Amino acid sequence: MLDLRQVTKTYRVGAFGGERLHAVRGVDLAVAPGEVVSLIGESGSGKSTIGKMVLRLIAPSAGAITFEGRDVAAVRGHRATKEYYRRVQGVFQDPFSCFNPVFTADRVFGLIRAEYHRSASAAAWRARVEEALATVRLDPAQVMGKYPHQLSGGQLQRLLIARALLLDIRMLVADEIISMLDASTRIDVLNLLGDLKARGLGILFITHDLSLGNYISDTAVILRRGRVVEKGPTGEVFAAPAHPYTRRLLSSVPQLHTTWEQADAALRAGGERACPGCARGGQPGAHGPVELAPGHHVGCFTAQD
Amino acid sequence: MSEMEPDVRAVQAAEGLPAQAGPPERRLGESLHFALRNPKLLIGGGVVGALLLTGLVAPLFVQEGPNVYVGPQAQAPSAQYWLGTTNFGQDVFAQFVFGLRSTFLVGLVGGGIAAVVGMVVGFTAGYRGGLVDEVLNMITNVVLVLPALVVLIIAAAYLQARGIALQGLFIGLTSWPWVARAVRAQTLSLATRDFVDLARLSGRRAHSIVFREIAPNMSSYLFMTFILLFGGAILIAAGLDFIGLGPTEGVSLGLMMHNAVTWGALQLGMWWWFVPPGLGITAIVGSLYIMNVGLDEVFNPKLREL
Amino acid sequence: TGGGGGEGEGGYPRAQTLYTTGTQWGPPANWNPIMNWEYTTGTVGYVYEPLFLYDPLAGEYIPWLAESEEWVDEDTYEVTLREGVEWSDGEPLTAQDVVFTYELGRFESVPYSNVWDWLESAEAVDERTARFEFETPRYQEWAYFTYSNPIVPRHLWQDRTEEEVTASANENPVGSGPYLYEDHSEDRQVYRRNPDWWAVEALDMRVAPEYIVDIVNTSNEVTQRLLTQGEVDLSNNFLPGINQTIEGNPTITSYFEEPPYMLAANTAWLVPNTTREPMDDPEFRRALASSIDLQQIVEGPYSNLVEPADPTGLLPAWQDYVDADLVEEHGFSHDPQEAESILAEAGYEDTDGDGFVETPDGDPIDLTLIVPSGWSDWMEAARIISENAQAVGINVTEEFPDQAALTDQRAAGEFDLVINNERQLSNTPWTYYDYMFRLPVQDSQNTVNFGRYENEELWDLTQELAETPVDDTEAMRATISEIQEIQLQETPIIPLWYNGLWSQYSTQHWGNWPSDAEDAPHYLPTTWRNYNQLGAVLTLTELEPAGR
Amino acid sequence: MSLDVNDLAVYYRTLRGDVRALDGVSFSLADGEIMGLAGESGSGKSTLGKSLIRMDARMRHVAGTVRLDGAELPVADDARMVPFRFHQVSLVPQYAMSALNPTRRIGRMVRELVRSRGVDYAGVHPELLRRLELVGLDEQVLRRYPIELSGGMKQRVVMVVSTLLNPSLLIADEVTSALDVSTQRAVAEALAGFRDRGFVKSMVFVTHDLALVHQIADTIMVMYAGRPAEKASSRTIIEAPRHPYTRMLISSLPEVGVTFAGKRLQGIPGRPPGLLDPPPGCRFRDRCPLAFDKCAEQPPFAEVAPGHWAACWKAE
Amino acid sequence: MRRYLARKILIYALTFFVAVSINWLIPRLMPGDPIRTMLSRGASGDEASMERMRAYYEQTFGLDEPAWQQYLNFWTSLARGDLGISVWLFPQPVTEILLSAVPYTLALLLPATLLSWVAGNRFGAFAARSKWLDNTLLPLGYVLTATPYMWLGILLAWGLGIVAGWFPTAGPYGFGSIPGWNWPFISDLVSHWFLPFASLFLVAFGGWAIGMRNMIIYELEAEYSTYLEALGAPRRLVRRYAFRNAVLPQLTGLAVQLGTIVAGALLTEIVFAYPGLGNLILEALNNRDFFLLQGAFLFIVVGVLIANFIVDVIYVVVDPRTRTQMQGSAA
Ligand SMILES: Nc1ncnc2c1ncn2[C@@H]1O[C@H](COP(=O)(O)OP(=O)(O)OP(=O)(O)O)[C@@H](O)[C@H]1O
Ligand SMILES: Nc1ncnc2c1ncn2[C@@H]1O[C@H](COP(=O)(O)OP(=O)(O)OP(=O)(O)O)[C@@H](O)[C@H]1O
Ligand SMILES: [Mg+2]
Ligand SMILES: [Mg+2]
Repeated sequence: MLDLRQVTKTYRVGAFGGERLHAVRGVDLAVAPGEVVSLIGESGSGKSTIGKMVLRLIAPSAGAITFEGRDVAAVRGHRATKEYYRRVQGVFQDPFSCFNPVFTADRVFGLIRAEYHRSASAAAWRARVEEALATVRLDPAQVMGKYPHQLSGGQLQRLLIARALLLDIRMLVADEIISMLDASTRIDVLNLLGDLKARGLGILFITHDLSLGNYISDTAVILRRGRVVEKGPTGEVFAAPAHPYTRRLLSSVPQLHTTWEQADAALRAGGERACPGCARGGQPGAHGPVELAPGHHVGCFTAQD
Repeated sequence: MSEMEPDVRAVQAAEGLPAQAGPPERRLGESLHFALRNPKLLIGGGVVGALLLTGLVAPLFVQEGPNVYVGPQAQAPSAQYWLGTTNFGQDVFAQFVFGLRSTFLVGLVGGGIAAVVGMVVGFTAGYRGGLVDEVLNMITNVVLVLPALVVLIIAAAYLQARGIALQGLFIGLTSWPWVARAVRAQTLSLATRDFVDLARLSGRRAHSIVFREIAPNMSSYLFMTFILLFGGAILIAAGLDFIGLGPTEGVSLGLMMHNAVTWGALQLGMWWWFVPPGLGITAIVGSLYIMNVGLDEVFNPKLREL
Repeated sequence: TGGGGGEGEGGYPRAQTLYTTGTQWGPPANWNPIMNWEYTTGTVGYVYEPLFLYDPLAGEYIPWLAESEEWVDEDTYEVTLREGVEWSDGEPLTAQDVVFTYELGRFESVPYSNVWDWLESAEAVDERTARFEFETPRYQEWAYFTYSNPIVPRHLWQDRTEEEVTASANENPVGSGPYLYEDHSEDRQVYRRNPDWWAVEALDMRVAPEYIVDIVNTSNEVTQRLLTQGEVDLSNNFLPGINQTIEGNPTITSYFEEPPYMLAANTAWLVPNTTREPMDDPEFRRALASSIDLQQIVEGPYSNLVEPADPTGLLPAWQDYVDADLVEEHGFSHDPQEAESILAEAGYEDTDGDGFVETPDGDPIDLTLIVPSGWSDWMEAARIISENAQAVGINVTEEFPDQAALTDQRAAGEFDLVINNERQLSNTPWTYYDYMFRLPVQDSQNTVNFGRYENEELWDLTQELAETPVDDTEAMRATISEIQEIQLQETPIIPLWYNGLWSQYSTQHWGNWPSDAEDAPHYLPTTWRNYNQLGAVLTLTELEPAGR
Repeated sequence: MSLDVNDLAVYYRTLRGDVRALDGVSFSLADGEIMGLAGESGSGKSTLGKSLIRMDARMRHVAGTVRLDGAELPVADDARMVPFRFHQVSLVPQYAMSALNPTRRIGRMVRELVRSRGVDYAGVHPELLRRLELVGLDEQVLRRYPIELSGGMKQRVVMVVSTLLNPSLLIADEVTSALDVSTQRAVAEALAGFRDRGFVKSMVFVTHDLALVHQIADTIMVMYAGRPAEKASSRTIIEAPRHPYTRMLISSLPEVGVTFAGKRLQGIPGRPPGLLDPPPGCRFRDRCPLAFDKCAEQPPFAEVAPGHWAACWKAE
Repeated sequence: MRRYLARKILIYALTFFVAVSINWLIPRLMPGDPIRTMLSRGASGDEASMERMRAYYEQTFGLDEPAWQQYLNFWTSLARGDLGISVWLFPQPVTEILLSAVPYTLALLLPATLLSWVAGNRFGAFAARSKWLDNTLLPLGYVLTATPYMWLGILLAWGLGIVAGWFPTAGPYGFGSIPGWNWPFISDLVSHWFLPFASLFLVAFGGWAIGMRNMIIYELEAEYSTYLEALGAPRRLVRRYAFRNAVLPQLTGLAVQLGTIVAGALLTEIVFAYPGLGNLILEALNNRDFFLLQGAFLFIVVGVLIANFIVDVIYVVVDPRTRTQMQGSAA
């Protein structure tokens, strides 16, 4: 459904755009209907950039993004853009900043109505909204007419998802949607994503928290400095991380029943293995994605690029 | 003239701040609560309001125009002529109230136009970015370094007949750059907020994003900007009036001051002719500034004192 | 109090220094006596001198560099110089210098170049005598030239190009007069007494102040402060309310002790554009003239610092030429009823009932009186005039365009009514008639006849007057009466009031100022450009340090 | 016993009344103890932290005492607290990223700060360098401006600065929340290292991430709605929590390996009560599956086992 | 840094170009004929000779050439530092006139601007968050900034000059003084300078004080201040740090304000008959002296540009943030 091919994004930074920052480099990935793809990486690895490119908030510097076979870059003009957004929507990291603080929170629905459902009667619209709220398990009475600051992060985050559901979406980009939430709310939102996936939505789930990526995703994509270093079915990547970077990352994740020392010990026990990709025909430190197992790729790149 | 200094202050203050200070807690009600308890706002607003009211209402009770010779010449204030009379026997009080009116008008027109131009330029530059931003920045810089008074002097001379509104227009057209800068900075920071992206995801067009999403977030700030521009315009107008480039018709406080000075009011000890207009201007502008700080404290929870 | 400054070392001694102001509007920049619109205060009078002075108060020519003059015949004029006059560099001043000065008029950019339109030749007969041959002797104008144009030293000027003559600053001026250029800065200029001035010996005359410091004008307000603080001795500024100061402050005086306090310097006129309806109608102009309450202007904005003008517009100095009978018969004065009846008779009636009359053809009349913005006394006067005119049903409104814009409109004849006072006091009323009636009317009327009034007869009479010898006062009077007869009936231009020769002096440091008192000097107390030639320089010879 | 907090109550003054952000908190901290302070957002963690070092203008000390190393901490008196700050109690703030003056070089700031507290800078300078090195920073950072450092670097600089005078108590408020996993680990381990080396005697480590805090903390105190819910050793809290809130919290944490498809985790239904006018009794009552009548009465924060405190009637 | 400066210089150059072009244009759009204005000051007004003189002087000033030619001429002579000849003060070169006026303007402007900025900032910082000062002295600041320059100037002139007699009220030095490097003259100079300086200073002072007060309150609430306080740093240190940051926007404010401060100086000059650019501009305008107007304008624009540039550079030096951004250290 969604396909990214050799997508690259270069920012101009520094004194008056004099320097280039390669935020995303040659990323390939695909999201199928009913699939959750987790994009995992450190801060600054280019996760949000990819999400924004998919949402057409920024344009890729190179490469192609196709959605349902159509090149996203070819979507031009107000109408076409609106049509695209009817299918592809996003939810962002900071629910508080997603709401315009001077308006009530349900204005996000109003916007959708104004742009997409102008003709819907008030009652029909209300029903629709209530249905969407029900899907995200929110009580309309609790959230309608309230200002963003009167609602909790979890409620806001769910409102945003409900908002996306008002459209006929096929694809949801969820950018760190849980990192600001409390542990208990967090799990609720994650469960909600799981339910959506069950309804056939494709989800691009962006996170730096590996344990969360693992909880709902089907495919995990590990990003490092804008490059995909490992990509594969979640279970495989987590159980047997191939790339040293993935392994180190995993060992840093605080886990309830494993201390860091234990994790380190486990890592050492596994030996300082080199990237299996290198053995499979790549030059160490300089090979692109190499397939280890069906659908499980690993790539390694020299430090500076 | 030219005393727009405090404006800049506000700009800077705002630049240092998140556009909307803090998560708004019950904004309206709370703002009102603080507004009603903020002495600066109350005093400033009170003085401005009283003067405005005087300017609006009192002329209705003045039988003759402000320039008509109604009484004895150079009379000190008395029961009949509250503020005395001019050298020619014009009623200073009548001139003062009509002058208040024009002074407010200049402030309104000048401040209004500067606010509109500054905001349009600032919003466009801030939201569009890129080349548009560069070009607008350049224009802003040019207007900024051209000393407004000098441009105005020349412009004033160019106009054959100068009304108060026209004077306001010209003042407005030269005093917007700092607003543009400030609004641009604010817009830049607001445009990175997620709700702007979300509005785009909702299929909103650029202009409605600017005016319906971004601008409302700066409304208190924009209002404060306008107040400062208002005061600035009044001072600029007074400066122009003073050097004889004021409106060729009607009265304004600046013109009164100019007349008082040229007609030797000080020399003749006619303080009642010279003092009220200057005091009027100072009171209006000063109160506006005080009000502004009050507003700042109301809108910005960080500055509130409990 | 406060910083008259500089006493003692490093300053000009207060008791020997005269501080003047009122003439110079910008930094002193030009000492070129030929550029008579530009030279700084005192360039002519203090440094350069004319052949004669003309004293308008006494109505006589005072031989100055010249000892005597003579019309040898109708077309030939001879002037004899005094003996022993020297330039300040020690060279003698000779007839060659006089001839040279007039020969400079061959340059078109010299203001008196038009002299060669009717002058045939100029030659030096001997060291002290210069002879001028005329094609058409315009006696009045020539007399004007003899006192208003200063003589310049040939030995220093003869090699100058036109540009150097008419476009150079002539720093370090070398003249023959009572003062030497001493110093100048942005806002002042200083003269020092010339110890070798010819008049000390020839006329036993001395200028009293050792130094003259002329202060560049700024605002009235500043001048008033300076005067109050005793920093200025002579101010030639129009200072509203000065009457009260004069009344209240014993150290500040003026020519007259009572209204109008000041001598008259020029007439302010209301100029109707006679090419436009209904200003082309003498009856209408007359009605307008009668509607104006000059007393209101004089008492209002001017607080009696000026006097209403005579219906002929001639200055008090020319009182002799005013034909009282004619004025009695044809003159006008403020009389609203009269104005209304003139209008009614001439067919101006309010047909549409808006309170204002229409033309006999029924066209509405809507006139604008323009006065430069910022000229507050005139602005007030214009307000009064409009009110007066409206009171008799003539719809006049005042407008205050920028001065330069007004000048453009005035020159192009694109106005209804304008106030003007361009011509100053001079030796002859001819200058006024030239101003009023000059023909032909050009596309652009820059200095005269702004109303574009065309009357061949009056212009012929004016020229006749020009060619009347200045000492033939009878003939002059006759011609002037003829002019006045037509003028009073036609009222092509309406005299309003006499602008004062604004002069207020402080007696703190200098005394014996001109005044109309018996024992006081009767000279013009002014430093205005071209007024030194009208005898103002003599004022300096009469001053006495205060407390003496 | 290095820190002893007894029945501390601190309210925020607001227009609508007092927000009872801290309402009867008692606990103690042993020498060398790192106590993790966990709980939902708004439960009063930061308020507790601030109360121990510097209350802001809106905070009002209502009741309770704090003793540090046997001496009373005058928490309510800003002026009297000054001598204790930095020397006895120190803080690594939640906003460590912006805690450094942007226009001063770090070295100069430290020098001026240290001197202003009456300490000879030359004396502590070598120690400063040593500790910077310890957290992986070189001397260079002292010559840098804050903006030239990454978030993790700034965080570590603040850590070093705050502990420079070897305070007995260090409050570290959400110091790792904004960092990614690898940096998070480095910072957390560095903090623990400071305690091990005796730079600080004891530490309160505020976080909402239980998984993280149990990595370095000896004990964990879970707060709920302005009150402590449970305190015990880390291990006990993770493996044998007694308070229902703690239990539910822990069970909602996904771990690597747990998947949605495999085992659907549950959150805690409902929201914590508003602190403006909190309900009487146990504040968790509304959300608690075990709630019963007695919960209308506020349960004491009682020691239910040695070193294990809980505020629940059913915790026995 | 170098790139940054190069870029800034480019922007300034462009600004300069545009400003100068506007500057050339504006007076030419005004009504009025400078030559006629010049000649009409003369007493004689013979129409015929007047016409001849007009033609002559028009040619002298190059005003008979087509506009584009005048524009080109303007730039070429500008390149030679030649601003033409004044019409009003004919035949003085504009450059000379300006050079003798500029020192006076600078003598007022520089000290008044810098001192008011420094003093206003200090006072504002001092008054911030002190209830007592905030409620007593600061309103005075508001009133001061709200006072029209000329009004305050005239009040000072009459109060301290005429009534009290402490200060002279007009001119740069006593009209009887002879300039020289001696004490009496210098004290004379200073006593004349004081009142205009004071009126400029007071108005500006109020503005900066209030600005600083508002800014520093924000800074005292900033997190780095809280941190310092939490570590028990004395109030003095906290304020000093806050001050440093609050001063930065004030610095930008200074740049933004320069144009208007100049205007204030012009008005003050007029009130105190101080022979700087203010009086010159006004008279040049009244006399339609294109060349002098242009020149004065140019001086001011260049002055403001230079001052802005200096402020920009200072800003870069004192605020490390700008520098880092310039080096583009990302992430
Ligand atoms: N508008 C921009 N201009 C310049 N650089 C940018 C811009 N947006 C992002 N970057 C840079 O691109 C890189 C990738 O940023 P991105 O936001 O995609 O990272 P991320 O993986 O989402 O990180 P985080 O977990 O912190 O959100 C970073 O180095 C960032 O600094
Ligand atoms: N300045 C304030 N004014 C009023 N109420 C406040 C203020 N600061 C905090 N509160 C309230 O006090 C309670 C405790 O806040 P605190 O910041 O201590 O929570 P926290 O546990 O640190 O949360 P987080 O994990 O979000 O940092 C909250 O209900 C909060 O709304
Ligand atoms: Mg991101
Ligand atoms: Mg907190």
